[in-house]
Amino acid sequence: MSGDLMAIRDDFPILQREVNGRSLIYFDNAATTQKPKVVIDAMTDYYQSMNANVHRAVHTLAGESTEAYESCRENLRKWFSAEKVIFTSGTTEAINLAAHAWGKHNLNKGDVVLLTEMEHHSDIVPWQMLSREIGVELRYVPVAEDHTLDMELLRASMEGVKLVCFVHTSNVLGARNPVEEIVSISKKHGAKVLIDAAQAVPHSRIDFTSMNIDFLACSAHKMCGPTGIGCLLVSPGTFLEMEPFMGGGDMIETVTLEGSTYQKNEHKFEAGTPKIAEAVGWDAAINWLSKIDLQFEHERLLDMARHTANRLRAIPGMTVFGQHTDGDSAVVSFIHDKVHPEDMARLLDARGIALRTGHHCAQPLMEKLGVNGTLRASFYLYNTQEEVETMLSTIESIVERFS
Amino acid sequence: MSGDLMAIRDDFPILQREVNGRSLIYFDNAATTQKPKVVIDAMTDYYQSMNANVHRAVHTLAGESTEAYESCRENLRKWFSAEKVIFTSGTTEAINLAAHAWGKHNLNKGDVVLLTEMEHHSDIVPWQMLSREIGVELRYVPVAEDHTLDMELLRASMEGVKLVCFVHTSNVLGARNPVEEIVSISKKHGAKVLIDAAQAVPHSRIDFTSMNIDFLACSAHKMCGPTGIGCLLVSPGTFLEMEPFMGGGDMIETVTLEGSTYQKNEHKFEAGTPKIAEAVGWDAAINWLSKIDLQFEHERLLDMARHTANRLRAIPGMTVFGQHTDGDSAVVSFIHDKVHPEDMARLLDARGIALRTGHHCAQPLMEKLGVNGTLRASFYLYNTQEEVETMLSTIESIVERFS
Amino acid sequence: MNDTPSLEELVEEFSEIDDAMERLELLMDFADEVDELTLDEWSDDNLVRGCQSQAHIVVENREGLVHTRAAADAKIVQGLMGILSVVMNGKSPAFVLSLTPQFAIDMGILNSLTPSRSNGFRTMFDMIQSEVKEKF
Amino acid sequence: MNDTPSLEELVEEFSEIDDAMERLELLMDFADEVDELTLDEWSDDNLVRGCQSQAHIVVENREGLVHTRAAADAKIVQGLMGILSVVMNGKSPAFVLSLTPQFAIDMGILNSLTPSRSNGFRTMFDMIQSEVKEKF
Ligand SMILES: Cc1ncc(COP(=O)(O)O)c(C=O)c1O
Ligand SMILES: Cc1ncc(COP(=O)(O)O)c(C=O)c1O
Repeated sequence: MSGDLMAIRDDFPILQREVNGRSLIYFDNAATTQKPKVVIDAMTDYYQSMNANVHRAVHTLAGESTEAYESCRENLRKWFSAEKVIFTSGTTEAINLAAHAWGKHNLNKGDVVLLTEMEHHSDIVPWQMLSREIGVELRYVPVAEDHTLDMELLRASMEGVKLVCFVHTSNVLGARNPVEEIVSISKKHGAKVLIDAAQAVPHSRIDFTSMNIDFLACSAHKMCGPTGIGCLLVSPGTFLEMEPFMGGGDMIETVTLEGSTYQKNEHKFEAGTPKIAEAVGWDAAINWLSKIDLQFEHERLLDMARHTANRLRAIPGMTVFGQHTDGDSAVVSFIHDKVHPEDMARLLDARGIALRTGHHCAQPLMEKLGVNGTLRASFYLYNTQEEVETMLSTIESIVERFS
Repeated sequence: MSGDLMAIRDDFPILQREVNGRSLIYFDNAATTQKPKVVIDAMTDYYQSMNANVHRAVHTLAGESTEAYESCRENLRKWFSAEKVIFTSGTTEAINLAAHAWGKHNLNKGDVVLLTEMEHHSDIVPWQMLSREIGVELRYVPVAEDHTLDMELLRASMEGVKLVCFVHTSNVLGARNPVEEIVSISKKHGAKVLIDAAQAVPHSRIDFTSMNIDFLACSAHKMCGPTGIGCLLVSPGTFLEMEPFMGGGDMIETVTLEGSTYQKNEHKFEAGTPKIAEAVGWDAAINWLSKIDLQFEHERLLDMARHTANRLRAIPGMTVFGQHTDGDSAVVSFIHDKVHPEDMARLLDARGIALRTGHHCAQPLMEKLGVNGTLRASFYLYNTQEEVETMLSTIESIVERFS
Repeated sequence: MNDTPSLEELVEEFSEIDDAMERLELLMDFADEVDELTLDEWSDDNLVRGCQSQAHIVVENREGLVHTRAAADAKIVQGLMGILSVVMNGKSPAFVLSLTPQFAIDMGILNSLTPSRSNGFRTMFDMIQSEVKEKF
Repeated sequence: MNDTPSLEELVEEFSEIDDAMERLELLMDFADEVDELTLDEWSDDNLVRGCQSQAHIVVENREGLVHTRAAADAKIVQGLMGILSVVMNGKSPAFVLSLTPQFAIDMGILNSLTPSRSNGFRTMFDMIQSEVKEKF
């Protein structure tokens, strides 16, 4: 293990944890990542030394809290090169916000929203609900035999499309979609673009402005930040087309019994007491991530994923999904024809190894892959080659023994 | 200071904090309360030892996290005697959830939603938005001369009312409304009832089931819990009338390209990765509160509020709002005719004393009171008589000096 | 029926095993104890809802005594059903209703009883008890 | 104009005061330095948006030099305006545009520059600079 990796691991208190008598091997990073100590400490410190409600008060704690909360936004603006950063409770709420605040007011019956078969439920269900409400048509770009998006069919599906929503990087396959190409096709047809970047942001720097898209959704908890917070990035032009989603304190300018006027900035979409401690934690996570060579780590982790995929493919009865080509994220989904994923996951857990099983909130993709669910190992910054070897040999012996 | 009070104070790390060279005197509790160490520690411990995404995995950390998350719900069920506890990001989202998930699907054009002039913006704006969307009529019960709800006019306003939404305890006046009477009038007219209990839950045990209402909204951060979480309590019958609000992971049963089916329990309304650490913190807050004699503390704090109101009223040029009758919460709003609230608040802050100024997200009430804003001192469990005396003598000397 | 181990004996047998994987192996052995539903008996009616794996369970009243039949695609889940079968089959409704699911924790085979999509045990257990209440 | 203190002198004067309340008192004294807008000059156009208190500010081009006129209902806010008046009035646009709002922190009269509903200083400051850009 390199010194850098040891230093990274030292930052994560949970790695000291034992599960069933073994050191925890945490390979469920696509579900949520662990948190470095600086992130936990930042929140503790917030609660111990400056907790107060933000925005509407002049006392010192309120000033400091407001500063801390807004400095996370400032940090995210820089990190993502984005002008408008609306805080939400996560990717899911961010996409729902886009559907309600923009979709409902700017799309009409018959307009097409283009999705893909590779989407997470969070990028399907909000649009199905919008479709039922205002009659937009949903169209899905199929996943091809090789588990990538069928770009020919995408190109052929653009008629009437007003909004294209797709996942930057699949949480099941690890596949990074041809983002630039899809954006350019969409823009050529005058469609807006929303990108679900939940799985992309932990692994690479995203430059929102230069992507030339309209919305980007992500969650803090998948990039070393706390639960309960995420954001929707919005292009300045599209921002002006959005109507309020939820109503309440902090999002208004004035309220009378007859009606209300709203804030003009991001607060317009952040009703109620915001996620203050969460913003403080996310801010610290961004600062921590900014010291990591993400490009280097991305390649290291992708190599681990390729190695894992190869070794698994060598096991009789094993099917491995995904291509693990350059740019893909370090996620390996697999299934054995004799050992049920749930049994495999429980047996691995008996050795302290955490993998996820199930449909990974991507049932349409599961259907396409012809399975009910998969096992999924997803790697992150603190994972080591040794941990991977332990998992692989444990899987090999489980298959040998129980199939 | 009694031993009990000293023990309570010892539980709150932030009370060690100095502001402008003085010990912090925190009287902004109606905006948000401080957090006992056990709450902060519970979240730290969660992140350091069991952080994982909940519900859909069989590994140990996921099991423990799920257990921790759901045990908060179980705890809230008991604490509030409620069967259905839907997690939200706070009171504001809870009311928006009620408006979207129930109001939009069960109210029709012309149906009346009855509100009061005493409402927080969070219980006004969502209904104004619903009104614009589906044409329900909003009607407001006026606040009378004595700063209580005009019950005669309330009685006279029930025609066509399908939903009555009101604040249990005002965040500006501290007034506890005649909840039982309003509920009984509403039920007699066949109207559903939603109660904004943001300010009530920190000060008293609420028994949801015996209140015979349909919705109750509250926030964790006002009752020693973390930011970013709150809940909507729903009666079992009304729960069945609710349609999903946000779509995404965790709230579905099955997703196909053609449509989706939803969970049947509270998860139906909790799309996306939930507020896991926040639930852990709230759980700890409830456990901490359960050891406090809330009835005793309520009376102690209300006495402090009365004392404050009396002393302030003795200052020439001072107007004090609210009655501070039994059952009211320990909130004192006031304004001086010569010293601007913002100046007063900044001068108090120079002595380490934190009060809030402004409209307190209740502009219609401000209008009724004939002011742009007030200063507000709100007391909580860790506040002492000595702190109150310090504030009062500081206010007296500020008025003397600057008016 | 005499040679079926008691719940206490089962708890002891499991809890004596230190190694978590060995406990799961033993649990999987209990999959064979299930009076198995055939595939064509699997239906929405007897589905254990909220399970990640496919799991089905029915309760029969056999001359006043409880008899469960079940099946699951995951072997560990069927093993849990096997434990329930051994403990409950041929017993009186009163006995079955007196049980709590806590024993799965004591055995060291589950660390949570919260019903959730990853933990159908509690759901199975509750299903059996409510069917017993209905059918007896 | 010669006897107006420089920004550095002001920062020093304030930062030498240990007691926060005394600093605020001194700040309130600066309220008198404002070339005050009369009440009927208060308009939506010159409103400092997002302030908690009522605050208004206009920038005039007086023979190529900056002149601000302002008013606020809160005395501390008008004091902040007074500081800005002393520092900026009669100065060249280039000088005014070269300033940053950091001095309010250095003076110890604000602990945050984040524009928010409780902190109109940053907004006032930005308003002046953008009006200077417009009008000169
Ligand atoms: C009476 C009342 N209702 C609603 C709210 C809104 O609560 P939150 O900001 O936590 O959503 C508050 C708190 O500000 C309140 O005092
Ligand atoms: C691709 C993708 N989109 C959306 C989500 C939803 O994120 P969250 O649950 O944080 O809202 C996830 C994570 O589960 C994801 O992997």
